[in-house]
Amino acid sequence: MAPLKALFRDMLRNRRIEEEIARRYADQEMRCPVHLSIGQEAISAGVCLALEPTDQVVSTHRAHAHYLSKGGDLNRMLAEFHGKATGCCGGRGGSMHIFDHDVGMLLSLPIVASGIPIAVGAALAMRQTNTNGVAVAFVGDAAVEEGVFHEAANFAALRSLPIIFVCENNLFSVYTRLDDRQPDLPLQRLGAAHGIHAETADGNDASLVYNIMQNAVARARAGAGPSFLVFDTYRWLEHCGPNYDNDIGYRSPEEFEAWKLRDPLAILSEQMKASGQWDEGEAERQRAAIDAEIDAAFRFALESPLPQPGEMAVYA
Amino acid sequence: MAPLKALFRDMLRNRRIEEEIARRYADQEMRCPVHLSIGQEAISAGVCLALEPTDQVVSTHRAHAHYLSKGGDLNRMLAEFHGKATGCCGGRGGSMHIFDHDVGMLLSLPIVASGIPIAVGAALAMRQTNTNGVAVAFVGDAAVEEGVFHEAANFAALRSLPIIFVCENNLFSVYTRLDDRQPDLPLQRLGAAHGIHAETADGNDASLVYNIMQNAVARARAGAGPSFLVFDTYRWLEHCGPNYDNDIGYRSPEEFEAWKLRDPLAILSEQMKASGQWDEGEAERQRAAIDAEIDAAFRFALESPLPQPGEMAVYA
Amino acid sequence: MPDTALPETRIISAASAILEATEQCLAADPRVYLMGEGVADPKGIFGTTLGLVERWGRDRVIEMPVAENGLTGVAIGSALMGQRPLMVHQRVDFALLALEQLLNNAAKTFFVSNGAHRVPLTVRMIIGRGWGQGPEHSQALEPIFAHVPGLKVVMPATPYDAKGMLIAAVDDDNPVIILEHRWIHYATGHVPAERYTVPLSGPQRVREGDDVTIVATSYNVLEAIEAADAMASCGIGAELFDLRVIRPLDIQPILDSVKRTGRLIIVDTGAKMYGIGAEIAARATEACFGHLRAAPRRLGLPDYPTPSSRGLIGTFYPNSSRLIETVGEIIPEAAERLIPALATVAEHRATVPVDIPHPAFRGPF
Amino acid sequence: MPDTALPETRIISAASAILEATEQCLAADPRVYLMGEGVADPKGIFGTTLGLVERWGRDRVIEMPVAENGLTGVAIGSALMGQRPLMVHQRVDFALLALEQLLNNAAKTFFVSNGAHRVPLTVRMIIGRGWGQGPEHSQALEPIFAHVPGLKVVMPATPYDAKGMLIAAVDDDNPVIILEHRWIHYATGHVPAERYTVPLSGPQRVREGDDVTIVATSYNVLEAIEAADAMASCGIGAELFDLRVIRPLDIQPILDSVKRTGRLIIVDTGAKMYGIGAEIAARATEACFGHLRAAPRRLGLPDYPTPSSRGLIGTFYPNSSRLIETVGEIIPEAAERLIPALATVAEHRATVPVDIPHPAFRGPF
Ligand SMILES: Cc1ncc(C[n+]2csc(CCOP(=O)(O)OP(=O)(O)O)c2C)c(N)n1
Ligand SMILES: Cc1ncc(C[n+]2csc(CCOP(=O)(O)OP(=O)(O)O)c2C)c(N)n1
Ligand SMILES: [Mg+2]
Ligand SMILES: [Mg+2]
Repeated sequence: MAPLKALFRDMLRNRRIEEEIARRYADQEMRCPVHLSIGQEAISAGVCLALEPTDQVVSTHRAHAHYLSKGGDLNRMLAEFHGKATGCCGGRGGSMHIFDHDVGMLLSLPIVASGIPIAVGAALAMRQTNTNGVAVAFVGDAAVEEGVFHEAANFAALRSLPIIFVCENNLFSVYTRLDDRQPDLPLQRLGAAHGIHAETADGNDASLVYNIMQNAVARARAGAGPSFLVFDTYRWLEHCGPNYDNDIGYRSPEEFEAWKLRDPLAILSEQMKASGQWDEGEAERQRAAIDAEIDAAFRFALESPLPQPGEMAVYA
Repeated sequence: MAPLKALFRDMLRNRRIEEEIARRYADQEMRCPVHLSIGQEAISAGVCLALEPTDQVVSTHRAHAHYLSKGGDLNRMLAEFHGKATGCCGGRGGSMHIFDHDVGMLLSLPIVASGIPIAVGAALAMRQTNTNGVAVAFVGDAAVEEGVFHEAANFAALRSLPIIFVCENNLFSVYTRLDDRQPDLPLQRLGAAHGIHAETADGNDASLVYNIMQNAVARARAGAGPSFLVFDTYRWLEHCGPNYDNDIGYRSPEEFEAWKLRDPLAILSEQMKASGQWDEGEAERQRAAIDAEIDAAFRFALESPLPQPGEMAVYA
Repeated sequence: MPDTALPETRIISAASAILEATEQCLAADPRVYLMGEGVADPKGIFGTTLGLVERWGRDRVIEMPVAENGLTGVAIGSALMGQRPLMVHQRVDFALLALEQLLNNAAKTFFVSNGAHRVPLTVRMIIGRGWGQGPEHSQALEPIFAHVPGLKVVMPATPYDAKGMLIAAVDDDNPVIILEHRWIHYATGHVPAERYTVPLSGPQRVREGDDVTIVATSYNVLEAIEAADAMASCGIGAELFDLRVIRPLDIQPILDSVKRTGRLIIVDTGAKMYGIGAEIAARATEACFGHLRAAPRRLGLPDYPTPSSRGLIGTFYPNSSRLIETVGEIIPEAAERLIPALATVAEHRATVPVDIPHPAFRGPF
Repeated sequence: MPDTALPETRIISAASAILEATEQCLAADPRVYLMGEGVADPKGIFGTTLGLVERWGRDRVIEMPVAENGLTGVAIGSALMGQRPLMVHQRVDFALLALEQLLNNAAKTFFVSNGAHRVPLTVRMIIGRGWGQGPEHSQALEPIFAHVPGLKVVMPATPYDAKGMLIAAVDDDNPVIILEHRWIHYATGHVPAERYTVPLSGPQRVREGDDVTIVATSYNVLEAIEAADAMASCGIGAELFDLRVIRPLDIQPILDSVKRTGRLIIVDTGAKMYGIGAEIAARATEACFGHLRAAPRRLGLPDYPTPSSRGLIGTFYPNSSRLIETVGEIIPEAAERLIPALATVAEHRATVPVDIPHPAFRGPF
């Protein structure tokens, strides 16, 4: 059974954090690109809550929600966006490089698909060292167009590695639609072609994501090999940055509105109501606590010092 | 109906040429790597005889048979292997770079899979210029492991380009078996995953190869898009060089013998006999003519001058 | 951004100049087509391809899958068949995936084919900088392309050259890599409306002077102009070359200048170590040994990746101040006289944050 | 091939030394594993991995699909988790496909992670030469790797170093690229049987002399030894450095030598233009300006791809003769005295065809 309350808290927190990043972006204190996940929160929640802290996630340019759901530190993340010494990469990476090995966020990388073989390598290492861990590669619907996805998937399948490819299909690569980039076929075919267990599901339904992921994790831990999970979803804001951009003409307002009706938070709260797990007062208290946490984290980031050049070693 | 006599002549000629290359290799006059196709002749024959001279082929390190079947000039090929100024690349390329635009051998490239997108680009150009041509990419069973195969296949499928991927599955990449490199699944899945028409057939049966190819060519010319054709076959000699190498332990003598029994020349001559098209005397005369041609071509190569350094322009 | 405008000219930005060049290339030759991630999207590669798909259609303006290596090969294959692809990467960094195709098939095919084949391919690659881009959206990597025989490698600095060299590249029968700095997009200057070419043949002298020769590429030319002008008002004459073409390298005008000034400074857009400047310094030393009054000096990026934070970026890039300081080091007797020049450029720099190309820039990319 | 043997030593080839190093690395540390196309096949990467899969099994000696980019990423990912992958490419050229992984994820992760991550990856890449390899099986491309901060780049020349530097690379917590010349595989020399390391820290002086400083890498060190010894017998003293480590570059011993000799020649394994030698020449000029008696000179590959034909290859590679001629050019008063040296090396060269590494070589690769 999916832990609805935990999923809801995670998603609400991510939603509020991203909204606050968007709101404050105009302050020009976060001086780096930001790729927000508003509308896609069910996937990071369902995926990461099915993992152990020692399992390793490799993410992309759109990494905030992955990091937070995986147990990431909000202070360190916001400090990184502010270019501060207290950031998870000391300000060196910015929003597209969120590394935090301690919580199992191995890397997030701005080069599309570059992290996919890294995650497979993490899975190989887990196998080689007989830990019972699982690695996850988050990929977009465009990342699977890069050849390196196929190279990594083939090797993962060949060696039955404990890796799960989570494909967040938000239909777009920047402003280019899926059907301008690939023939009209279900994305899961691209995993299946390598003999990988492949499934597609509604990526706005967090409990569904969680259940599918739990199954994939169990398979991986049992040595049954990789999975390729396609979760259909939609990004509400622009590709990069804090704004809505339905006006610029790459997608219709109708499409956007239809997806917005399928708000993952609304879907989950309905499920909670239906199963008697919804408590209005608790939700209110949760939201207030989250807002206080966010406020404190921004204060932390703003008050933290900028890093100083000093010694810039490139070797360990 | 497949033109059995033409196929036979082409295969016999290629067989004799490669045998002669192998025999003379020890003379140390062909001072470059050679990757022979003995045992695989049915594929180049069946594929290239289904093409027009203006159709373009892009080949690999194992290019001799492709070039010759496509109408290549034996003199220019052997001169190239001998490093002579009269070679098809003036001695600059050696055996792994056989370029001859005049006969539709656009490029052959020694980097595995590097030619695949080149062929797709040729197909794109044909489409853009409204010629009714077809492009062919020869690929090995290993080339499809390179990500660039998938990148090229996806684009070809997306734009329904007139390209045929011909996969010569000889079970090996150098000395590494297919099952050490890929999960145990039919190779054609890798084309099918991109929505490409995909078939697998006996690559030692030239008339079958021809018929399948003819169908694929017709599809491509009609605008019905790419095909991915897998032809199972076997390389008789070592990966690179003139020798048999069943003694070094990467494949069993039984496997080799079983494939040798399936000699493409024998299969085709049986078909010719069965359909009353075999003429022993003609075959003898053919062989003699071919041997005379080969002899003359080696003489041409040996007698041709080496190129002189002089001006070595890199720009047109 | 220094403005290279003259009176009575047509002043547009380099971004507009690039768009105009592309439009004119598409109009002039049906073999030309444009391909890249984002060429047909509403942002149009920082505005440099806006409106083209509406005008020329999806077969001339090809929005591509995210597959740089494969599509580079496709472009090369089509070029071998006589087409003239113009490919765009929003960052040089993305082209790292396509180097096998570029350094082998694009660069070598004319040579290997013994002259039978041409690869008339142009690839624009944009060098990122600022707004916290970080280490993998800001690499210049000029030497990677310039080291390999067969490519032409150009780095325009001005709107005039950005247009004229792009058209010349598309006209060229050889593969041309254009390393186009994101910050020159904002530079404005005179650009004729008609179709014209700037030959891909070598450096251009943009300032005259007798005391030191300075060679810069791309955006650093703008920094160097600022430095040269500030130094000129202190009586120090810097002869400034916009290198423009990294390969083939026409070094002669630079050598002639160094023979006169006896001093040379090269400013690299990319990393200093094993950078472009090393070749130029080595060549100048070889050819002008007896004329040199000081060893050639190089500026460039230090020996670590680009950090994202503005706290770390201030010392990362060479700029007009460091250039003036370096002149002071190799002409010690001028050091004191250069103090007002340093003050002038520092004052100007203080008006714009260190991490943005233009005062109006507000992110997000 | 010059033989660096001393009496009473254990003489083996560099290929055997590399095999021995790999065996000892696998034995010493369970985190070490070997991966590459052909590492487990009957030819075992020119004999350098022979027998290892039988001994260490398919999980420590991983035969990989033909997918250089993906598997490089896999190796890096495992290294981030604490493993110590040793990857092999049979040609440098094949690694062109993997540059995004190498130049970004391997090179930058220690820096970007603010020191939290290490990438203890070693990649052997073999530089092809001879037997008609042609343009895409013979590239050295050292500057591509050496230009990017974060990689270590080494080029062993002797069997002793080939073993000791490989072990040091595998022990190193950083990504190390070993550019291993196919022709040094045949070189023989003293190699201790035990596990030892050669620090990845810089050049080694292999000949002493006062007239000219010569810096060479990899196989060219063997050519330069031949040249230096021939010149010594004519009374011209060449101080020869085997550069060994391209990045990080410890230039100090070279500078000290140049200050003494006043003359410098660098021999590049790869292309001369924008090559390794340019950086060394530029650095030496900067540091030794007052001491230089002539401008530093560079030898390297010319400005076109490697042709296959033996008719074209004779003038392609630098060799001991061209090195001696260059010494004659920068020490004009010595030119006449060097004539016997030229004769000696020419005579030796005439005993082996221009396109093979060793008299016993018969092809096919
Ligand atoms: C190799 C490479 N090519 C292009 C880009 C530019 N780019 C950044 S994000 C992106 C779109 C990726 O789409 P997708 O994988 O679906 O992820 P999404 O943004 O939709 O979450 C692109 C093309 C890049 N970062 N890396
Ligand atoms: C990118 C690259 N990696 C590795 C090699 C070395 N190599 C040459 S041929 C070959 C095997 C290719 O196998 P396949 O594609 O099945 O063709 P076959 O030799 O069986 O005809 C390999 C790995 C190469 N040339 N290019
Ligand atoms: Mg997407
Ligand atoms: Mg094969």
